[in-house]
Amino acid sequence: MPLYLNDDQKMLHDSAVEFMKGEAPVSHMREFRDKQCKDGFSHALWKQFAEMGFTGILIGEDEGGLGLGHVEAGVVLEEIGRNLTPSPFLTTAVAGVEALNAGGKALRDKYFPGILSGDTVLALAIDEGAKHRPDQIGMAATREGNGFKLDGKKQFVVQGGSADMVLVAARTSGKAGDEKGLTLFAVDTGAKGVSRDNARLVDSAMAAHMQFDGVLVDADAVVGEVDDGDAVLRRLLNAGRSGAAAETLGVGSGAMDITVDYIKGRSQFGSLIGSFQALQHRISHLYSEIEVARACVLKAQQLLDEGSASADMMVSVAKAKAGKATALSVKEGVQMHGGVGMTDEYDIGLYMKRDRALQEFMGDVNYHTNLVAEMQGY
Amino acid sequence: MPLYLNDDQKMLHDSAVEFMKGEAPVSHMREFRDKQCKDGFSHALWKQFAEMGFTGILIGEDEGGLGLGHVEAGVVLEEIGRNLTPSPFLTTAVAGVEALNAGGKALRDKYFPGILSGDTVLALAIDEGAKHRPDQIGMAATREGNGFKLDGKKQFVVQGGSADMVLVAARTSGKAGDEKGLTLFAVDTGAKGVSRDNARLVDSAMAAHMQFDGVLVDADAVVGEVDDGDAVLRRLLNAGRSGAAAETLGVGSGAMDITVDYIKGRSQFGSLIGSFQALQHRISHLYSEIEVARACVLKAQQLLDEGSASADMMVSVAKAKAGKATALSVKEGVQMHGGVGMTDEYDIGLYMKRDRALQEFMGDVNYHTNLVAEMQGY
Amino acid sequence: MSDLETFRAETAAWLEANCPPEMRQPMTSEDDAVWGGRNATFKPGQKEWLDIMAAKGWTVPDWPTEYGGGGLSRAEAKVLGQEMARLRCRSPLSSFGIWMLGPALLHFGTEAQKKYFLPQIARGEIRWCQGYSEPGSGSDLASLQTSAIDQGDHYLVNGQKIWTSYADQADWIFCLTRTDKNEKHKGITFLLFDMASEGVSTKPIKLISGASPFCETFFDDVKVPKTYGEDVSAIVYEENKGWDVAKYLLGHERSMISGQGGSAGSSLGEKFADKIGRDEMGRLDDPILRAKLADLDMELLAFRAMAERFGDTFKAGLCHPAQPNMMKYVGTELNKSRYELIMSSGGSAVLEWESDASNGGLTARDWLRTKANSIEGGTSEVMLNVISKQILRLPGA
Amino acid sequence: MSDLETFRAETAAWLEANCPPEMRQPMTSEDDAVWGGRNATFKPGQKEWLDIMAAKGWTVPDWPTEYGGGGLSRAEAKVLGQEMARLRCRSPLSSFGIWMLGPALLHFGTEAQKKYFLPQIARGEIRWCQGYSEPGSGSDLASLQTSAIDQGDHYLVNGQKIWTSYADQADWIFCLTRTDKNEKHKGITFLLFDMASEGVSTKPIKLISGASPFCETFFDDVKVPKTYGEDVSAIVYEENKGWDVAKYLLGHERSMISGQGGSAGSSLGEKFADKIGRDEMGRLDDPILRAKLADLDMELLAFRAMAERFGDTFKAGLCHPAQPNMMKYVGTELNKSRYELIMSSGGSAVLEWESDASNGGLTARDWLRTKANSIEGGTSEVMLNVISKQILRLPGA
Repeated sequence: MPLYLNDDQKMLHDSAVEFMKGEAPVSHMREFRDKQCKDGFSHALWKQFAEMGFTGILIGEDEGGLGLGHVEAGVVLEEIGRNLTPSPFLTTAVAGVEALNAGGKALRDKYFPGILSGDTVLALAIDEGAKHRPDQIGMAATREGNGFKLDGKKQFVVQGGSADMVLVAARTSGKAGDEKGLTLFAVDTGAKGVSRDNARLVDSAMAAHMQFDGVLVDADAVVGEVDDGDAVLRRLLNAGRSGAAAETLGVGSGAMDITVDYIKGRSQFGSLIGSFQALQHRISHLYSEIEVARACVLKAQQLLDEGSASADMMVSVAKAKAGKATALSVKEGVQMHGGVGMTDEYDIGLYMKRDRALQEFMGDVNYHTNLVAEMQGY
Repeated sequence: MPLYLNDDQKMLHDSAVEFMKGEAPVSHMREFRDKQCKDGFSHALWKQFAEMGFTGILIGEDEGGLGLGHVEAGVVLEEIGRNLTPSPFLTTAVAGVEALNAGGKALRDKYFPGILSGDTVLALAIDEGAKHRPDQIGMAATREGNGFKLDGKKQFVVQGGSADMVLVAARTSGKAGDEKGLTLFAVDTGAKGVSRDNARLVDSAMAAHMQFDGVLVDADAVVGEVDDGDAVLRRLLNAGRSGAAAETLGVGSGAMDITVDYIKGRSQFGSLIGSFQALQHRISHLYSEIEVARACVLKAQQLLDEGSASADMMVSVAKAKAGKATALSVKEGVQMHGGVGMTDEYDIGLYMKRDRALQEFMGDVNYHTNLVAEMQGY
Repeated sequence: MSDLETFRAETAAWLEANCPPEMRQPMTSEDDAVWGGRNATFKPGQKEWLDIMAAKGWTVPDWPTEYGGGGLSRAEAKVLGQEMARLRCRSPLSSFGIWMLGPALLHFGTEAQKKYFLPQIARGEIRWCQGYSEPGSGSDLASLQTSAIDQGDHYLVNGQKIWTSYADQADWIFCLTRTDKNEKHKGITFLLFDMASEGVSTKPIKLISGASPFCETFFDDVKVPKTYGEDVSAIVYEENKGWDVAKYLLGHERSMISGQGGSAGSSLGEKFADKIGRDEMGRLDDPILRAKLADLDMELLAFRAMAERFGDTFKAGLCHPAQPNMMKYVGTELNKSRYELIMSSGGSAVLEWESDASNGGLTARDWLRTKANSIEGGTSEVMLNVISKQILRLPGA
Repeated sequence: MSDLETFRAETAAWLEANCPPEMRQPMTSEDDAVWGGRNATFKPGQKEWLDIMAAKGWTVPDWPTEYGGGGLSRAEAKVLGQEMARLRCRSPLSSFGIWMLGPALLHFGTEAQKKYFLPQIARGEIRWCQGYSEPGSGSDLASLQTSAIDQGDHYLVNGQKIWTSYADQADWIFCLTRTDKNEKHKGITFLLFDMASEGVSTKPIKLISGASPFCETFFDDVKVPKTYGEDVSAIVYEENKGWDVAKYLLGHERSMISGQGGSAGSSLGEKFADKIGRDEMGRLDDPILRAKLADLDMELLAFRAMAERFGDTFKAGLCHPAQPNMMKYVGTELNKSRYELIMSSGGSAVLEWESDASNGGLTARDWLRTKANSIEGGTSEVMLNVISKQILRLPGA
């Protein structure tokens, strides 16, 4: 498969570009931020995502979706990133659906219709500390009757406050650090014992601290295998990470574009600052970094779609490289904007904030760079 | 004490500048390289070092030396670095003398006269692998009669081939990795069982692989305490490391200067390349790095001279920062010279080679950066 | 005991006796800084501390006593600073008058100006703001357009400034104006005038950190008298020589800002190791982050040595006059890197923007604030240009 | 089985049957490369392998058969390359004729030139060198001064080239000359002539790696006939249009060089972990070096994806025409970083320059060699200029 979008993907790309630019540009994000929206995103927009078919990209055709793959999800996510569009797309329609695809039919029947119609929102309850450490999950799920009882806390549950269901990774056996013993649960947020403490983040998205106090769930709530949730968790993580990489790439790419435009128009010392060679070299270097990141992201998605064994490695490369390139993009962006880059009036600062939140989501550059070393065996 | 050279040190600096530029500039190094000199340095020049008093800088006045400190040694070493002067100064008159200053009077009486006259050369036998790991010394020294028997191998013994005596760190008890149990020995290279395999390095300096096969030494050969050589070894290492940092700084500073000169004279596209802003910013950044490195090196030497407890930390900072700045200097130097930077005819490539060897000597940037973290407790 | 040690002991005793207990608590927010001025509001202890220090001249300890200063030698002033830090006494007064205008007046002012303005500054009676940047002139400050037209006994000032720190709360402004349109650097005049003058208006600028410390400031036919009272000129130095004053102040500002990177008290790695956790070997349990923290800690220690060397050589007149530009460049870039690692180390907890747990997003807001370090007071690019030109003497720089 | 799979099977069988065993050993030194030419010397198996491959047209598999090529499709040529790599068959011929002049002739040459020169190249009979750079014109190649003055039936060539690869061993040169002094880019002509001509001399340049792959080349009243034989022009394309040919070749060269960073087969960290040792947790026992290796391995994998994407989009005509410049920039800088870490990982052992243990300083010499990556074929600075101008369309670039 050549490493560029095929004609169908290109068409999807064009419609995602048009849709996001038209319906959810940066001004849309500002609007929802400024009205201190408690969910941090527009439910009406989420409905429009559904109408466009975006929410069903990873849902099989026989189940009413488009039956497409991670490349296509990435096409949408890159535009979400470029426009800083607030949306539960990544947690719901990408990572969430990917996990449910590995679950039973009952779960899919329960949640897919709402996702396809743009009514249902999912969130991911993985992290337990301030850093992403899925191998250190310690939250307890003990057998109780026909099902399980969940006790513990989760952090950084993005969209957790507005989610209808959260996918919760917990231990049904073993202890933090053990490879086996994890189980993934689909927990309705209305269940007794679930409490959510919503916090607005630097990029104005909402994330919840969630607490589970003796929350009872049926055996049906298990996604994948009991004590062997590693496989489904990895699918969820790979989808979430490659998706986050694509969104990050959109942020970095968008920040670069507005910076290039800015330096083409701003004069100092009688010249356009874009004509200063020092800036030219720095932004040309940035261009190169963004191009490399784009190649990694697409490669990771293609490998995921192929079910390749090397997908894990490339997903970490993509998340790390997209994070590195985009951190550079927003840093250079603000600096090259100068004083106005520090103002809320200009968009570049919003890109910096969005990047910061995405860096932490599903493992940062350091985490994934370390995974690359570990996967290589050193 | 203010962090700049006092008047006496400034005078020493001026005479070191004049001496090295006059007697041992880069052409001197080329001469000894091209004749494939087996020692890699000029014994006549070493005599001149002695006449200048340089070899006695760290030797007490009552023992015929100048009774000065590490700041003064660094002043000479920076000029050695700037001129790529081949010389056993660092191993003999800095690290070697520093160790002997912690040893008994008999040892000092034995070696100092030859050092003061420029007849004696010392070398340091510390490393046992390809990387500097003094905490992993495993070479065995077992008690035998009134003295010890040494068995083992040492690597990267700079000037080992021409040295009259080597300072050998070995284990009199414990095992590799233990803090206690090290002892430092002064071993004459003529002793039975000592063999040396000399190798020319990338910078045309000579270093030996040394083997010790049942080498018998008296108890008198012990420098410092038996089983407790840690203290004297640390003195030796601190002197060697801060000295190497000063020499590295000279290399980086010299490389920067010739590069600045070069770009002021070379035209491309109808302009002097030194007028291109991208190059200006890069070399101004380099200037800043070199200035910071200079401050660290001087600070480390002052702290050593004061006997301060924070000297260890600053020595590692100095070796790391000087290494980082100088690596940048030679990299930018070759690149800014363009094609001619790749030729043997121009000096910049020689600075790159010298830097490479100095990076490895007494621990590289990575090693010392890690030490900083360890000393800070993480 | 040396004189200095005697001074140290006496100073410590005096501080212990006179500093109100509230003023020895760590500051918890920007509000805890005292800026003085005509409309100043004070929290408990602040006014008392300001007045008692001002009476001793210790709001500006090394200014001459005749201008409201403490008349201390540089060494004594340093000791005072050290003792205040040791006893955790807060600074009694934050003031652009002290940091910026005062040094300019001490260097360029007439005796009448010094006598009139400096004591007001020392006592925190007048809060000053700085009118330098304009929308069209950022790094190229000398291209400023705000005009001051000579009308005999007064100037008529028209134009717009930007990045005026706390202009909406300031009493007076020291302002660069254009008095000659045919010259660039030689057509600028350094004017002092009252922000309450008719025709002055301000509009706060909202920053990405959420704060609004800066304003846009508009001058619409503002009449600035040429002298205040009998003989206090509104112009510092001479007409059309304001650029000399500005340059002096920029150098002064850069050498002040240049210390930023070194302000880090303790090792970042040490601070975060327990929070993030340690691996089986006792190392901070995020190997790549640990490597970056180690490198940063090394750089911070290196910069601390550089700051010491800069301070020593600067005082002794031994450093290159353009060296403050290098310090500003290195220090601000380092501080930005430092905050990037603080954010990485803090993880998702420091992403919170409003929560109590995050102290209202303090870390994230501080992080965003550092991005201005390499822009304000001369961008990093301008610093590198200056090094190229003045230190390395590169062609065409 | 698809046609391509049939081709693969047949190719593999043919290679197994025909490739001499010596030619299936890994190369151990630069001498193992076969460059051909009038004065070629061969080691056992080399001549046999060259002849048998040339006879099949497989020294240049995708050139047309009428010019000595194999006439393979791009897909078939790729399969041939894959099978040769799999079976460890050495390349039969290294040649600037194949890499540089051939593509230029295929694009710009007359039918007579193609018929005359290309088969000689394919058979390795003539070894070519490239006469581009001059002492005064490095990055600014078009400022070249070597003159070719029209003398009716011949040109008189005078001047000096530098960085002429293996000029001392080459038979012919393709050379940029100035035929119009009043023009810059439009006064350059691309000339082909024999290095055995009277007035041509060469002098090897000793490099920091100790090797001398490049020469200075001097032309002292060299007579270059306008045609060889009846109708084979010595000029490629037209007089004063040599810059078009040069630009085409530079682009071609950059897209060839651009793959370098990706050439790393295996993980550096994996390679060095056992050599350096592992800590109690099984990690490479040099935490900061490990972090740098991890970052590099990540970057190498990233660049491998980029190289794949570049190849795919290039072939499909989907990438920006200036994209090879980006690839060259990233690939060469990455390769330099890679060798820096190879040196760090090797420690003092790889500092040795002449010893047997270090294989004659092979690693150190290779490391130094990489420093030219970002200079030759257009410096990194020129690449960044091109990206600024042609891709980002920045003003004044």
